[in-house]
Amino acid sequence: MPFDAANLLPIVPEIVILVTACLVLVLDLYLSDRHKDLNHSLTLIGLLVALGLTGVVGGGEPQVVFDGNVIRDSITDLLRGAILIVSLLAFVYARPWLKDRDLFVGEFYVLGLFAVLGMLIMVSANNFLVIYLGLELQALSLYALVAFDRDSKKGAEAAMKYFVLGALGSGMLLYGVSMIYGATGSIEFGPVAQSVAEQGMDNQVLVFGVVFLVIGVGFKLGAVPFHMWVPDIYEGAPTPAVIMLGSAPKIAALALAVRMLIDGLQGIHADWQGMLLILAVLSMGLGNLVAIAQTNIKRMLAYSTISHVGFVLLGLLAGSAQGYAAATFYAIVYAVMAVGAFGILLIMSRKGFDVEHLDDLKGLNDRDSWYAAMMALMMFSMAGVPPTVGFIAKLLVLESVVRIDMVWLAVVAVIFSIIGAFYYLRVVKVIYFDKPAPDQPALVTSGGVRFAMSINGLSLLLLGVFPATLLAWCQAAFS
Amino acid sequence: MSDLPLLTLVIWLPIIGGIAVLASGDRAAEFSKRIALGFSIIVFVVSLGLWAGFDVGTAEMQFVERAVWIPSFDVYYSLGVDGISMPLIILTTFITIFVIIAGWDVITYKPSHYMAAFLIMEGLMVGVFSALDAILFYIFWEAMLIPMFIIIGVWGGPNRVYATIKFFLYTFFGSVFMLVALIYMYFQADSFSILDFHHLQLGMTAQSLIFVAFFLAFAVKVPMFPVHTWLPDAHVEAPTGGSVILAAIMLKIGGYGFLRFSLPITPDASASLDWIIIALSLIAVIYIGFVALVQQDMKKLIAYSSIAHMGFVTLGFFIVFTILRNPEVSGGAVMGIEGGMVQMISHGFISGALFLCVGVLYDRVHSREIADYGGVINTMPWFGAFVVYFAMANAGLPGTSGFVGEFMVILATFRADFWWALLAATTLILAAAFTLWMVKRVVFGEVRNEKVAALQDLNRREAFNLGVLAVAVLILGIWPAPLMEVMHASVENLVAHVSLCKLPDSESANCILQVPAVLSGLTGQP
Amino acid sequence: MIALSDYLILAAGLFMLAVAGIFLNRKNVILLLMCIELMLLAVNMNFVAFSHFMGDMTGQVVVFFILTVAAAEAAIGLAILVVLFRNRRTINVQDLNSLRG
Amino acid sequence: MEQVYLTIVLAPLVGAIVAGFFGGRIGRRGAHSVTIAGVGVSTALSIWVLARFVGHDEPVFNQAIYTWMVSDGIRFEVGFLVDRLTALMMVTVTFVALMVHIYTIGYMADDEHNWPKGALTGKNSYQRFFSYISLFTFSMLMLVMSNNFMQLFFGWEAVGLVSYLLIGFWSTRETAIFANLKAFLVNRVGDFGFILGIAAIGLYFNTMDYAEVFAAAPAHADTQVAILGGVSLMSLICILLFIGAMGKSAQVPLHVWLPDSMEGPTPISALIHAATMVTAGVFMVARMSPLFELSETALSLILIIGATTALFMGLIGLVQNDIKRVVAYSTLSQLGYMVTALGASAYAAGIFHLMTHAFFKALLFLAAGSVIIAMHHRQDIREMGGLRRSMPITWITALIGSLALIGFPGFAGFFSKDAIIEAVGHSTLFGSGYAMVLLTLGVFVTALYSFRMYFLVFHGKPRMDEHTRHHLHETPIVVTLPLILLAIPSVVIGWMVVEPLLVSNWLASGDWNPIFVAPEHDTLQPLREHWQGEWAFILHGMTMPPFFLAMGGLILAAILWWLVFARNPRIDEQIQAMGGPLTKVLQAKYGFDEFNQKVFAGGGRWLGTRLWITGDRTLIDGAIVNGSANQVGRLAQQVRHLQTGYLYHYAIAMIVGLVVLLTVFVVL
Amino acid sequence: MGFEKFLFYVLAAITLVAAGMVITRRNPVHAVLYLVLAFISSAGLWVLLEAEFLGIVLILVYVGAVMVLFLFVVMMLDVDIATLRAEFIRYLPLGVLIAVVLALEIFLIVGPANFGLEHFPKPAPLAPEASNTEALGLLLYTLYVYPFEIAAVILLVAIVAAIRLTLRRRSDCKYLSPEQQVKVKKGPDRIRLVKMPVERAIPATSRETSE
Repeated sequence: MPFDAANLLPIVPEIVILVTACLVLVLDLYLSDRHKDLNHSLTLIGLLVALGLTGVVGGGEPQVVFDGNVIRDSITDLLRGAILIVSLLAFVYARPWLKDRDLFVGEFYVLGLFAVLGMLIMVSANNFLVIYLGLELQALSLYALVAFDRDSKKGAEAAMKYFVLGALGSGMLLYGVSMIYGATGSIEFGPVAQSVAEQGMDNQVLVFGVVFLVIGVGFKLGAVPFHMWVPDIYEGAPTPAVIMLGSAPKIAALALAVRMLIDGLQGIHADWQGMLLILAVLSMGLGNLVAIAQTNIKRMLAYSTISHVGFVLLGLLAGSAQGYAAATFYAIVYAVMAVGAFGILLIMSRKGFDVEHLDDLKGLNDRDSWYAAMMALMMFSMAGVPPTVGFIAKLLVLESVVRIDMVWLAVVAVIFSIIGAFYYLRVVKVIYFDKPAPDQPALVTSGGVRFAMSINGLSLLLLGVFPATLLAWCQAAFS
Repeated sequence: MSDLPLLTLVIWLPIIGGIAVLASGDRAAEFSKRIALGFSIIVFVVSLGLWAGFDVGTAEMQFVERAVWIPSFDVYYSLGVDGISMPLIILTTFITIFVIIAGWDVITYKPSHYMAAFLIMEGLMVGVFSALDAILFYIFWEAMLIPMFIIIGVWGGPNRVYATIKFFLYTFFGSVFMLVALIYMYFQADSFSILDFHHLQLGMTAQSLIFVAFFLAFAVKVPMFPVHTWLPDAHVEAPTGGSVILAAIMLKIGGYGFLRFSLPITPDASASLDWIIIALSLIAVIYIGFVALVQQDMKKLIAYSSIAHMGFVTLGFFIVFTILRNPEVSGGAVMGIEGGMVQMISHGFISGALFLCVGVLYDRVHSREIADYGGVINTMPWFGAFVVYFAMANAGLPGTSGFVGEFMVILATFRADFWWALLAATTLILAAAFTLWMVKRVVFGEVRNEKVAALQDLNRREAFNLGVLAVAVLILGIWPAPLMEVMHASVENLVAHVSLCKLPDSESANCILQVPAVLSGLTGQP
Repeated sequence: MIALSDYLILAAGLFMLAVAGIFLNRKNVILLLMCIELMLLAVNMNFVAFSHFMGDMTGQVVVFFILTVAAAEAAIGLAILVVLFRNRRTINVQDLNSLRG
Repeated sequence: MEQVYLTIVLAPLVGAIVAGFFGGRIGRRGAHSVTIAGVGVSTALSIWVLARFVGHDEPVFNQAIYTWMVSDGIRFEVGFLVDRLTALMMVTVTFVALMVHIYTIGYMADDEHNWPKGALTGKNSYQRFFSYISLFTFSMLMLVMSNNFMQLFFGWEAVGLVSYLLIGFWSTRETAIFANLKAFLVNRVGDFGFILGIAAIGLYFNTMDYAEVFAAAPAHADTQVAILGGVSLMSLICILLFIGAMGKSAQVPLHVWLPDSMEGPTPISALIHAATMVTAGVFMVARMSPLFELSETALSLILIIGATTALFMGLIGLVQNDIKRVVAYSTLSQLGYMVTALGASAYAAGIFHLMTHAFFKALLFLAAGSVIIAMHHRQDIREMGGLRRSMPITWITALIGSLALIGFPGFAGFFSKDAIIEAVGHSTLFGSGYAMVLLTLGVFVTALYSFRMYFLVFHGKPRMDEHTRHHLHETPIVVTLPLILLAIPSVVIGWMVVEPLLVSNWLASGDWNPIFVAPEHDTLQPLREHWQGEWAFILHGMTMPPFFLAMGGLILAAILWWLVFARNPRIDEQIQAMGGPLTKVLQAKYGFDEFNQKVFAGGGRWLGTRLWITGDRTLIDGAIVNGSANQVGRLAQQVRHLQTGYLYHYAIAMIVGLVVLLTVFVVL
Repeated sequence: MGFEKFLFYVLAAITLVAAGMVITRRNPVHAVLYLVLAFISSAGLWVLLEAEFLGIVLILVYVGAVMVLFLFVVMMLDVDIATLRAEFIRYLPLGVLIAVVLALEIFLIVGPANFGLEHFPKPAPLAPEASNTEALGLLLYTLYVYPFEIAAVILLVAIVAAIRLTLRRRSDCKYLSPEQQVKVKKGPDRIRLVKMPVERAIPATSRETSE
């Protein structure tokens, strides 16, 4: 089979990231400590170029290349863009933290870029194999990132847990894939979908496989009861690792669900809808509930993640194009909010001091009212208060649920979001109403970080007021 | 009518002003205060354009603006006012000026943020009153909570955290169910336009559920018994300006919601469940009246009095059905609703003024306890005069605006039921009792302590604030006709709307109001 | 005749033993890693069996990749294990509970 | 004429505004000049108007000035109805008000002594006082000239407000501000009924206008309302309205505010609590006669309440020692007479008594005030005595007033009171017998307490301290002039108006009847039939029991004084002690105050506290709001322990999830 | 065919027993060795399934490399031999219950009802000259070249990660630096004169009070 170079075009962004990663890997060997900034710059440039190229190669009809291994369609474009932007922000926020702690080494960027690469592969995967490989690439990089601070006891414990549970999760996913393979005779989404359509809905083996797939998806998203890793890893991992694994990977996990469940198994939607329903309700309930009891802000954000995942699942389970668009919208918005929130934690940390406890945020408004405003925006957005985009996201999801006549589910969702509002408000309260501890030094940040955070925070407001474009993209992806 | 997008201006000017004030920062505090005041005055002047250009003869929405906003979701940036919302908008822009002035010298911690918060809130509140798209409405409605949350929390009293979180969660709790209801109706009407909702035919079950959802949202905001307990806390802890806005305008949003949503969209459910609201309103009048009597904290007392007065508003709104149902009674429905409306406007002036009065004392003595005062009039005669005046207005003395609404509502309630009117009329005694008793203990008597002896009378700014409000109260009290004219067409149309059975044909047997559709000349707006 | 189901049942047995190992083992993290290997073996068994009975090489290709990934996974897992041991001087699963709640 | 009426109403308002807002600038002289000018103009014009009604048969004026608002087809307007009744009231009101204004110049001259040092309220109190009384005059005129119920209520409440301000005028005195709050609240209880009455009218007549309501009233005579198992509509309306009148005109049991209101400066006691405001209820009922005539139930109620007030309040006057309180209880009692007259449908007699009473009671109050000035604001009659020597004008005028009050033949009170008693005697309504007995006894009591006070104050040896006695002298001309000017009508007004008012039925003739009396209720008819002129009336009166009772009371008072008291000043207390429990009851004022204080004030506070603590704090906030929050928090604390930190538990969770999903979706 | 059946059952039994041993052995070294056994017998099974290449890879790569790595680590970390504790017993019932339910459910699906011979008949044996390796290779380098590249990246990540996590200078070892030794100068580097302030005797009384 002759190889066609045109095959490479749709995966140009992946190639750029890979090249950047390799460049950093090699370059890092020759850089003295003073010039490590080059790694950072290179990474950012790579991400920007990839982002630009995503735009260049994106758009138009879906393309399937590499003999059906890769697909580039509007979902790919959208999610790629989102992943790249969110990762870009994450790298920007992480730098001062790393610099303060002698962790400012090339490996962080290499591993981070490989994780991004894994996510990109996932969003453009067209069969179970590639999506699994992308998943593993991302997961392995993240395992390493969690353990990145070699002297951290918590980090090591977190990494171990993450690894074992992650391996268990992907083991189950694989088991499910094998069943799907057995039931349909293919691992490519198109033929699988075709086969599912022919066999109808009552194929027990398919459902059996889907259960395992849903567990895999649930695990990656962090849905209850496959969420147990989330709080521990968020708390234990160094914050730069958390920002890497708490933001963009949610988009990737959504891609996982979209590709497998929608592209491949839309035919038995009725079955996985029920499964997702259980996961969604449990996630919203448990996430919001337990977050109240947290005093560690990273842990609190972890539970908040779980609850948001519940909302994403609501959109997915609706099973309509509208619902998928809502879920995608939600996931992207959530990633932006999460990267901002963790970004603030990174900004507020300094050498020898990590923002861990809720009280560490005390009086942020007095120390730097701009960052305080941004953090408040993130929190209000997470709580779903208009005019932030968090509200629009919730609105869309609720709409898709009501559309399938599950008003009760919408009511359940809003009740949990009331409970959830409490702990977000508590953060705002700490930031605005409490006085800072007396010995707090002034916040020192670079202009770049401030710029990035401003973009990050204001985008929530801007998207909240003008959600039409992003929404249109999300809808176009599923029309 | 001018071609200027007046409503857009009135919504966004203050928000832009707020951003400008924020940008000017605290280093030039005096300057930023001036910007804030300037913007609030400009906005007020612009909003007067609404009054000037208003056509009292029609119930149609006026000053309508409509632009595509989220096309794939049928959400429009759609604005417009009728006789019900327009006075409330003017009230909002009017009161904001005083709030800005009241905070002038008193707020020393980040004054520019304080002013900006109020300006932004002004814009959002106007947005609530003028939004014709449900999602737009909801966004304004919820977004309002953020600045208020910050205002109470940052500039509030010692127990502010509890109060502000309680305030936020309470209102949030109420409104999320409304959101679900709105989305549900979106699928029924295939549009988010509030006016389209008015033409929906909904079954009784759906109507009842929607009614309950709306009820939760608006009852919390009004606030009605038993979801009122956030208000005293919020008031006590809020800075003066916050209390004023809260009492003068935010509570009205609940009442407005009942008129704009509950009554016209779910008339049949409202008709069958009106007894709940009437009962709760009467409880608010009596129960809260007694509770207000024993308050030791001036702000709490006024807060409770607000609840009692808002009970009159909801009472006025919901006796409509009893009146319509009774074939022997001709008219009265319009009067009830108009009375409720007037009561809202008037309460805006009076409670705002009373909170300003408490603020005047608090700024000097830093106490809101009634027991810490006594004989204030000896050292502050002008202030004392204002307090007595506003207290009388609060007690519904004729000649003040407080009387008009009360009178109309009692008159209308009598048409519905004698006993309700009897219970409602107890406010004559109760309101006078708790207000004047407080006045007696605070204002009259001998100078109780040295702090009171050292009090200085009103300064120019305070005197201006109270003076203008006093004039407003008086004018509305002795000549309410212009206000009535403005809302008349809209209220009549609303009543006509409410009289229609909105159940689908299959359930038409359950129509409580067997009003034939002779009222086909409806314009769609209440 | 050996049916496909026989292989699948065998694989399922392996899978369950692996799962059971993960939650019954309270002591040694290394055992967890081994259980994961067992689990992947079970999955591989499935793929190979399907591949054989359906006459489709795809399954074997998948197994090939899974083996690769498993090797990488084992490497990283063991590396984390080493880090953990260095930090805490223990790899006892029951001691891994400083993060909770 | 509209301009004239407007001027009458607005002139005092202008005076009030000028004196109130610019009092500091125009000074005392300016303030009293402008207010007196205002009221003077009103008085002059009122007299002119009355003259026109008497002489020229002036047409009735019934017109709206402006539309307050229109709602639901009901026009709420501000307008005037000026007929004979109104004209009469206007003259009474403005004349007494003018007198009081003049009097005040003297009474309040040294008002700064009544204020604690440094109180800024004392600074322009003189001007403020004038402003208030002018404002009151305005309000009262609005009330009497109203042509609709809403404006009536307006004036009704406005006089209440001014009364509140004036009772509490000396706002540093705890008793004063207690009294004014009490007065306002008790009045509010009345208003509570009143506004419901208005609402009832609004419901059944769909208008606020008197004329329209009166015209439509007969049609509703038999309408029944389904309240409390069915009540006649007219009874309902009239009783509700009368509750308002009870508050304003201080009828039992809503009388409790009036004695306490004596805490205000004396001029307002004369103006408000004797001559004008308290008679608003009487006026209102007379004005509503077309309605009240349709409900015998209401009339009976009025009869009983009025008579009860007349006697029992008079009895309390016997044991009072405060000069103003004695007059106050006498006022209560006289108000009872007026109300009883209304109950007997003798509206004209009621109005007649209202008018005569306005003059002589204002006179008595002002005389008392004059005494108080002389006594340096001491009010206890036990500390007075022998004032006739140093205060001749006050003495004479007070004597005239007292004679008028007890109904000494020929004096103003005689005609009106006799007419009332006679009318009640002819009434056939339920309760008229009871009323008759009480009224007749009341005459005796009136004479007794009036002259007890008169003798104690003006005769005998001075009992005041040396310093006061030394400075005793007649009050200045601004004080005595009003006394004289009021003494004249107190003597002659009865002569002058008895014939037209009662006999030729001036109020109820012509094409517009301000007062409507149903033929079967016309209790004044016998009087008319037997009318043979004033002299004959006097002579006839002197043969009737009331006369003997009055004389008896007078003589008893004189005897007690001459024979006993002049020799033993403490005898009064001993006599009272002889009364035993009866005196105690009287001194406790039948326990109304204590009851109200305990049950209503105390009970209200208790209820409020209970509702607040138990309802709001414990139940709603504690159990539901914070309670649910705490429950959620507690649940959260428990659920968080699911996250044990152990890997195998996490694995188990996943497996359990797997099993559940498999069970639900594959097996089931 | 009898022999194949026999082989299958023997190998399957060995695999299962070995797997069972893996999870129950207290000594990790034993566990690793049992795991090796399980792998080897599985490799046999795969050969039975005509996946010769994968079978060999399993033994070469897994047994030869990965398992040796495991052994290394086990030995290197010198972990104590675990004692079976009461907790194992305590949780056993729950574990067994879950396992049984899960087993029932899985067997229900993968049993003969769905995958019996009637659904999936035994395929005809491949021609003797057919090369499993070649077929696999052909696929790998054509159809699956993209995953193949990704696999390469994954291995690279594994290398980078493993090095990053484990390679470090041990803080408890002391190294000599000849470079610096040579550079030592006579004066300041060899002797350092330290000036210390004279310590004053603390009076006994104040000591008592201070304590």
